[in-house]
Amino acid sequence: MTAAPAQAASKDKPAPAPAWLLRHPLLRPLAALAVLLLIDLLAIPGFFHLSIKDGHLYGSLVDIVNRAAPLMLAALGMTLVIATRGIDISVGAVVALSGTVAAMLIGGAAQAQTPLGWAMAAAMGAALLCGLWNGVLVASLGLQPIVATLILMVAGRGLAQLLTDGQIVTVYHEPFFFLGGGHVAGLPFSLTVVAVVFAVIALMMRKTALGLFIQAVGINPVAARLAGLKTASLIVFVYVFCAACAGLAGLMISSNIKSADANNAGLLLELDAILAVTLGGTSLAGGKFSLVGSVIGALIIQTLTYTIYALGVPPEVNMVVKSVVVFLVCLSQSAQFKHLFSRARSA
Amino acid sequence: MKSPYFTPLVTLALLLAMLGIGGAVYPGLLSVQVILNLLIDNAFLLVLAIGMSFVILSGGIDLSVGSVLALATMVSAWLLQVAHWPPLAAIGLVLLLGALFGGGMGAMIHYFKLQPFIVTLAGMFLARGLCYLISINSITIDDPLYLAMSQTQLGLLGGFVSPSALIALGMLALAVFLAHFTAFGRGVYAIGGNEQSALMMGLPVARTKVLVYAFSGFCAALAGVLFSFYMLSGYGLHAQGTELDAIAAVVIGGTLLSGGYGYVAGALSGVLVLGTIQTLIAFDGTLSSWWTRIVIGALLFIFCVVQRLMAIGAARRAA
Amino acid sequence: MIEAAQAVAPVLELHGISKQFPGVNALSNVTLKLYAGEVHTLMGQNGAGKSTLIKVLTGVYAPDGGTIVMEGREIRPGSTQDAQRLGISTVYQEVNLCPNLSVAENMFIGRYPRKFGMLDWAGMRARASSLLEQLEVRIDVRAQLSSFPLAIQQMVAISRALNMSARVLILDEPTSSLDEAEVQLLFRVLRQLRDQGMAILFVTHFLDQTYAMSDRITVMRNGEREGEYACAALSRLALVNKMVGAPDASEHAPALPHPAAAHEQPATLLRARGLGRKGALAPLDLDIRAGEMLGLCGLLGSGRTEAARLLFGADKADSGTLRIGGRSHPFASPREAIAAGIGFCSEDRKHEGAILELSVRENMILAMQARAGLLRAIPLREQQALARDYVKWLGIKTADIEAPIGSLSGGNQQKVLLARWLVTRPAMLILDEPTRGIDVRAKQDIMDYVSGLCRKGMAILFISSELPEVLRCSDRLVVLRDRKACGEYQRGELDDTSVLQVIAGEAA
Amino acid sequence: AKALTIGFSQVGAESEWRTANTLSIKDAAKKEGIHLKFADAQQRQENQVKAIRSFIAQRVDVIAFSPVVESGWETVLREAKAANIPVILTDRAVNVTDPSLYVAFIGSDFVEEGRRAGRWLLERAARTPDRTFNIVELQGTVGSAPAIDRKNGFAEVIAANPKLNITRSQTGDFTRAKGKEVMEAFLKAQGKSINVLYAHNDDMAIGAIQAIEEAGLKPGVDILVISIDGVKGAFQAMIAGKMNVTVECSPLLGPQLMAIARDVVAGKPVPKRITTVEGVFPAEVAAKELPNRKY
Ligand SMILES: Nc1ncnc2c1ncn2[C@@H]1O[C@H](COP(=O)(O)OP(=O)(O)OP(=O)(O)O)[C@@H](O)[C@H]1O
Ligand SMILES: Nc1ncnc2c1ncn2[C@@H]1O[C@H](COP(=O)(O)OP(=O)(O)OP(=O)(O)O)[C@@H](O)[C@H]1O
Ligand SMILES: [Mg+2]
Ligand SMILES: [Mg+2]
Repeated sequence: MTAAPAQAASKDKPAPAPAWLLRHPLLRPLAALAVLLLIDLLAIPGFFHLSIKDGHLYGSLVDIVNRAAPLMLAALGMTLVIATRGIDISVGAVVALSGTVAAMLIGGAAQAQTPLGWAMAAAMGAALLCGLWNGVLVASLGLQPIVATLILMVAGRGLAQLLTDGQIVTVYHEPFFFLGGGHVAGLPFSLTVVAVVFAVIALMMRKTALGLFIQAVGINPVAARLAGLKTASLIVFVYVFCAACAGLAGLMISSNIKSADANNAGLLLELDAILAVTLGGTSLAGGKFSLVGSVIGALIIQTLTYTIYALGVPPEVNMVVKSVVVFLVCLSQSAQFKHLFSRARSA
Repeated sequence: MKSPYFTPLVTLALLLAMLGIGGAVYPGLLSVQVILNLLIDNAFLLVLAIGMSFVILSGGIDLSVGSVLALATMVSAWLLQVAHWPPLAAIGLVLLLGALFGGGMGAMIHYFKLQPFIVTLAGMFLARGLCYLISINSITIDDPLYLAMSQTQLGLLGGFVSPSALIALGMLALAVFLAHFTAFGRGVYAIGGNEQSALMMGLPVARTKVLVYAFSGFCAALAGVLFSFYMLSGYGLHAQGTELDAIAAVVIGGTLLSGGYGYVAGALSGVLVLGTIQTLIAFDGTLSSWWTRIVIGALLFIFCVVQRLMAIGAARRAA
Repeated sequence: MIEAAQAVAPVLELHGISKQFPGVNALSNVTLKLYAGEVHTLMGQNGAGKSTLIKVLTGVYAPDGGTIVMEGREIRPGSTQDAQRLGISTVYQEVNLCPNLSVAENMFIGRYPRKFGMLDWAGMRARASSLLEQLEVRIDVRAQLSSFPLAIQQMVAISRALNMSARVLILDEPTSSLDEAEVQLLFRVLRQLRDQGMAILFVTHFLDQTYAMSDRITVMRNGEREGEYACAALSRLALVNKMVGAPDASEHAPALPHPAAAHEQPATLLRARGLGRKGALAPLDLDIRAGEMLGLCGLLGSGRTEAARLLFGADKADSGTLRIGGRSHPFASPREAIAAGIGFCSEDRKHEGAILELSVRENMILAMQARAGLLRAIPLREQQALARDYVKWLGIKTADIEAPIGSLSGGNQQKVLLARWLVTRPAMLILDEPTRGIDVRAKQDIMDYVSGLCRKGMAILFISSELPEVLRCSDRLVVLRDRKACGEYQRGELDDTSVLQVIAGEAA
Repeated sequence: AKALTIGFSQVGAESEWRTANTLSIKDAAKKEGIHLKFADAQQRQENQVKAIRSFIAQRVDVIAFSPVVESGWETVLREAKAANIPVILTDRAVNVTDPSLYVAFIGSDFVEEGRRAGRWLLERAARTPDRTFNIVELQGTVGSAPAIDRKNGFAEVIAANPKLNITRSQTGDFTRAKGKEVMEAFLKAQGKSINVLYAHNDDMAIGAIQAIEEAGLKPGVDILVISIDGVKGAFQAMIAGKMNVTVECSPLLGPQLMAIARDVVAGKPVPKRITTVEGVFPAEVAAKELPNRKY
């Protein structure tokens, strides 16, 4: 019951008393991120060093946000799905599919076969169709979200491979690289994309009743229906939105590596996205959610990955380190654990 | 969703239909041995799904089972081949460790009010990571008991089954007993139905929840032992992504992921459905890698949708 | 009797119990004594702290201060399990059972009968049936709990508690969803238990029930113990005054703004013909006029809720027609009904009403926002103003309009849900047990307010298990029996006794 | 005569290399008029075992497969032997106590590939005897046979020259995206001190090359790029001067497999181990070689 205040509500809280600040649900994910960055600061020389290279910012921090961009997008989409008590495990497959569609249409020459805009639109269209498919299976047929999206998780990647005959499609059309590798005002363009998506959805939460409706459907679907909500359409919408985010992430990933790798693009991205959402303080039981939290969660994950690389951790130890950190971050978020800890200290 | 009693029957009927159609299209599919192979090849998955059933019925989820399985193969291989333990002692220790691993996660989930998904996901990384700490190579097992378990063929209905398949079926019987005839099992259902109410009714929620994850860990370790009978090796890359198969099997078997509704026995039908889909594809033998995926997806889709429609229809008729 | 009881030591004593929630002093320094062989009633307005006291007593919450003494020994129940082990058996205010399990299991969970180390299913069912039989509930105990209406679930919860060989029995508003006959049955059983020496703590908002059952009354107000009285020595008026505080309690429960009466326009607003659903309700003809309050009455399970759900489109009718304001409306969903100006306040607030983690404000404006549509968000300021107004008018006791509704007391949650529909200003409002769990004072205010709306032109379909209330308020009465309408009466045609005969099917 | 039926269990379609491998086998079968039963195991050993069991049930003439891992094949191979179906391994060997469980193994030697990559670097280093080389390594999937063997082979050879040091080694999961991501981190951590990149496959190398370019360095010049597989992309990179050498690991096993399958069924003796002919292609020959590449 100590859930995040609704987006709209938090605005009108009285002046931020320190106690209120300390109880803020985003405090703990932020603290976890700060601790990770602190470790980096101490252990990795030059970690915070930023320089200007070719007119844009260059450094570890830039890498982290740039790499985290697709994950942030996927996590934003996943947040809404999870808020309705659903789950979407087809995110990785949609990533592969959209990247592939775009790369196939653009083709392997410096000149695009299909105009770039059309190719991207087609890729997003494919992603939206995937979302619609998931949404209809969940909302209209009442399949359980995990099986409904499992179908696409298995088949989606297959479709992508079918398009490419299992080959990696390398793209040579320069403008395509802007999405994942370009820079605006010295910052990675991908960050701008995430910011825009975030702004749009945050604005929707504030200016429309979407947030309220999604939470209501997630917490008590029966009561929500009796109160007159279009529960089915809402559910379809969140899956479509999630797929759109995944589609955009797919374009970003394939633009960044200048190729579409149907078999590996976005592999296990759904797990990372769900992890990011939960690290950000949103409960998988649905209801209250925090978009900012999910973004922070994604940053935590990417910072951790980057730290592991930069510290020179041997690859066979990667997983153990990752798991220990996830455990610690979780525990740091647990009020019960803090209780135990403070009791132990006072004793 | 109101008729959980019905779903397993639908699943079974659909399964038979699927095998029937498959048999008509692919000669040789309907042989006794092919059917028994479903059991032999999926014994470990069945055991995983049994443990997973309890977790899901209690309203949780356990993503670590695939990795714990791999860890169990790795630890048993190491104990046998490097530390030269007697096989039964090694098996005993592995099962114990599995239960402890699961129980530890359960305790974190319950006492620190953490989300099962995230804790078991971290558990999944941890177990796989521990495999690599033991060795990144696969370790071949040549212990005579393991060899015997691996190669013994017990005649049945003109075909044969492996001891592992029987162990898995035994486990299923035990699990059905646990779920329906013990206070523990009913407690699991109650917690899945409404944890708050279960607490108010005075159920030992803490103990039950920790035990559920311990049981799942135990099942994962047992599945690991069966897997090492099957593969005669310990390897950190074994059974990647199997947790998803186990979850899918449980859900296809008619258990609701939100907890409280379903049957443990449904796990068997779920596992057989997944196994049958694979067998059909192997018998077809013309599908490329991507078509394999698409066809698996399509079969899953048809299966789930028909299952759902029939359940809706049945609920209508009952009303 | 009271003197006799006083001579012996109490079974259970609470001393100086305090409990705080963020922003609320739910209990401060509360003292309570329970004696064997006595029914002790706890009374107080909504949010006075009754349920919290019970939860502290049974180990759900840890008290911030104070001691609990049972038979001379201090106890500290850390969980409901502890409390049960100590011999305290409880029925909580909201039905706390597992919807997915069978009725029989819900009654025996945690203490299953065993045979050869296995659960004895057959024995369990037999005993469950016979226990329910005591309360004259005859149902298939193998069926899932969720397939039964709230009232039956409540009966199951009660028989679960009766079944324990407990020393102390606590019942928090057990009668709120029961009708007269069930209440009498329950009381018969309670008296038996009392005579066997059980100490019974009972919470209700019905004065009649209080006087029918209790030996002693403790009145609570604002988290404090106002006083303890022998039942016989306290008049009803005095009791109400003690609950409300000073006679001029206007600042606690400000009077509702009374909508002015509109000129009567007896146009038929809703006309149902042959509306029915297989297995739920036989085809029903119903007319409701604007400005009319139509009462639906019948026994438990007579189909009142089903009728309401069909009218609202919560369940889809499989026969018949529905016309509203002259237009045909085959409602496929509540949404369409709401668009046509109907509101429906469900009887099951936990499952069909409250969205627990959302705030009071959000719960209140949900239906209004749904009607306005996704895109036309009601400005936050307007929402807050509305919420504050209704909190004031309905006397909702909450720390803040941004507090989650789950942190409110049961009666206050009910008021919020009522407000959800009132803010939509519907042409017709279906109220299914709208005053469940609401205290005497507020009940009067709310019914007056609703009558006022009605006079102003709103049509109201009123369902309540409290026959006097229905009789008093309704302009017209439709009686249901066995899921079929069996009579229609104008105001004044029936009185307290004849209505019972009609309902039971004894009248001609 | 009745057409020969071969049951082939493939690992999956995880890389271009694997796809080329599959294609080669399918084409060869078609050309030879052999009936091919193909099963994709999606990277899972248990699926391969299942597929082999179904081949046995269908009584194919020959079973061939690319094992996901070396160990764990005893039981099912015994079943195949009991059913008198000869087994041919491709691409990777298996670890069994009874070598008669399979008739032949066609494939590459991953350790040797690692050694070749190492030898190329040794020669290159010999040109500038005073210079030390800091090497970063992009490993394949942790625990997979090619990753382990290519690492060991390479390490074994470069141990001969103390001026060659592997300073960092991290897994890139055989993919472009991971290769790029890991290389980015390496570059930030070590900057200009990296002299050589050794990647366990071409895909990771191609990803890493992008990272090197984005860091403002010249791949192939500032940092030597060595990788394994020899896919087309690698040749194109070499022609552009961004990669220095790729060690071939040929996926084109189809024709050989079909020929041996025929021999086995005909009862002719076949060699137990058939190593495919594989080259080392430095950048100098890339332009000439590219037109000959089939994958
Ligand atoms: N979990 C909680 N968190 C915050 N406040 C709470 C919580 N539970 C109860 N309260 C507050 O404590 C006060 C007492 O509530 P309680 O439920 O005991 O009232 P009650 O006397 O049972 O009322 P009712 O007659 O409506 O059931 C109320 O103001 C309520 O808002
Ligand atoms: N005493 C009883 N014994 C057996 N079944 C009952 C009893 N009372 C109700 N039921 C069941 O209740 C269901 C009908 O409930 P419904 O919600 O229509 O009742 P209602 O008229 O709205 O009464 P209430 O609102 O008081 O629950 C039926 O399924 C019926 O079997
Ligand atoms: Mg109460
Ligand atoms: Mg009712």
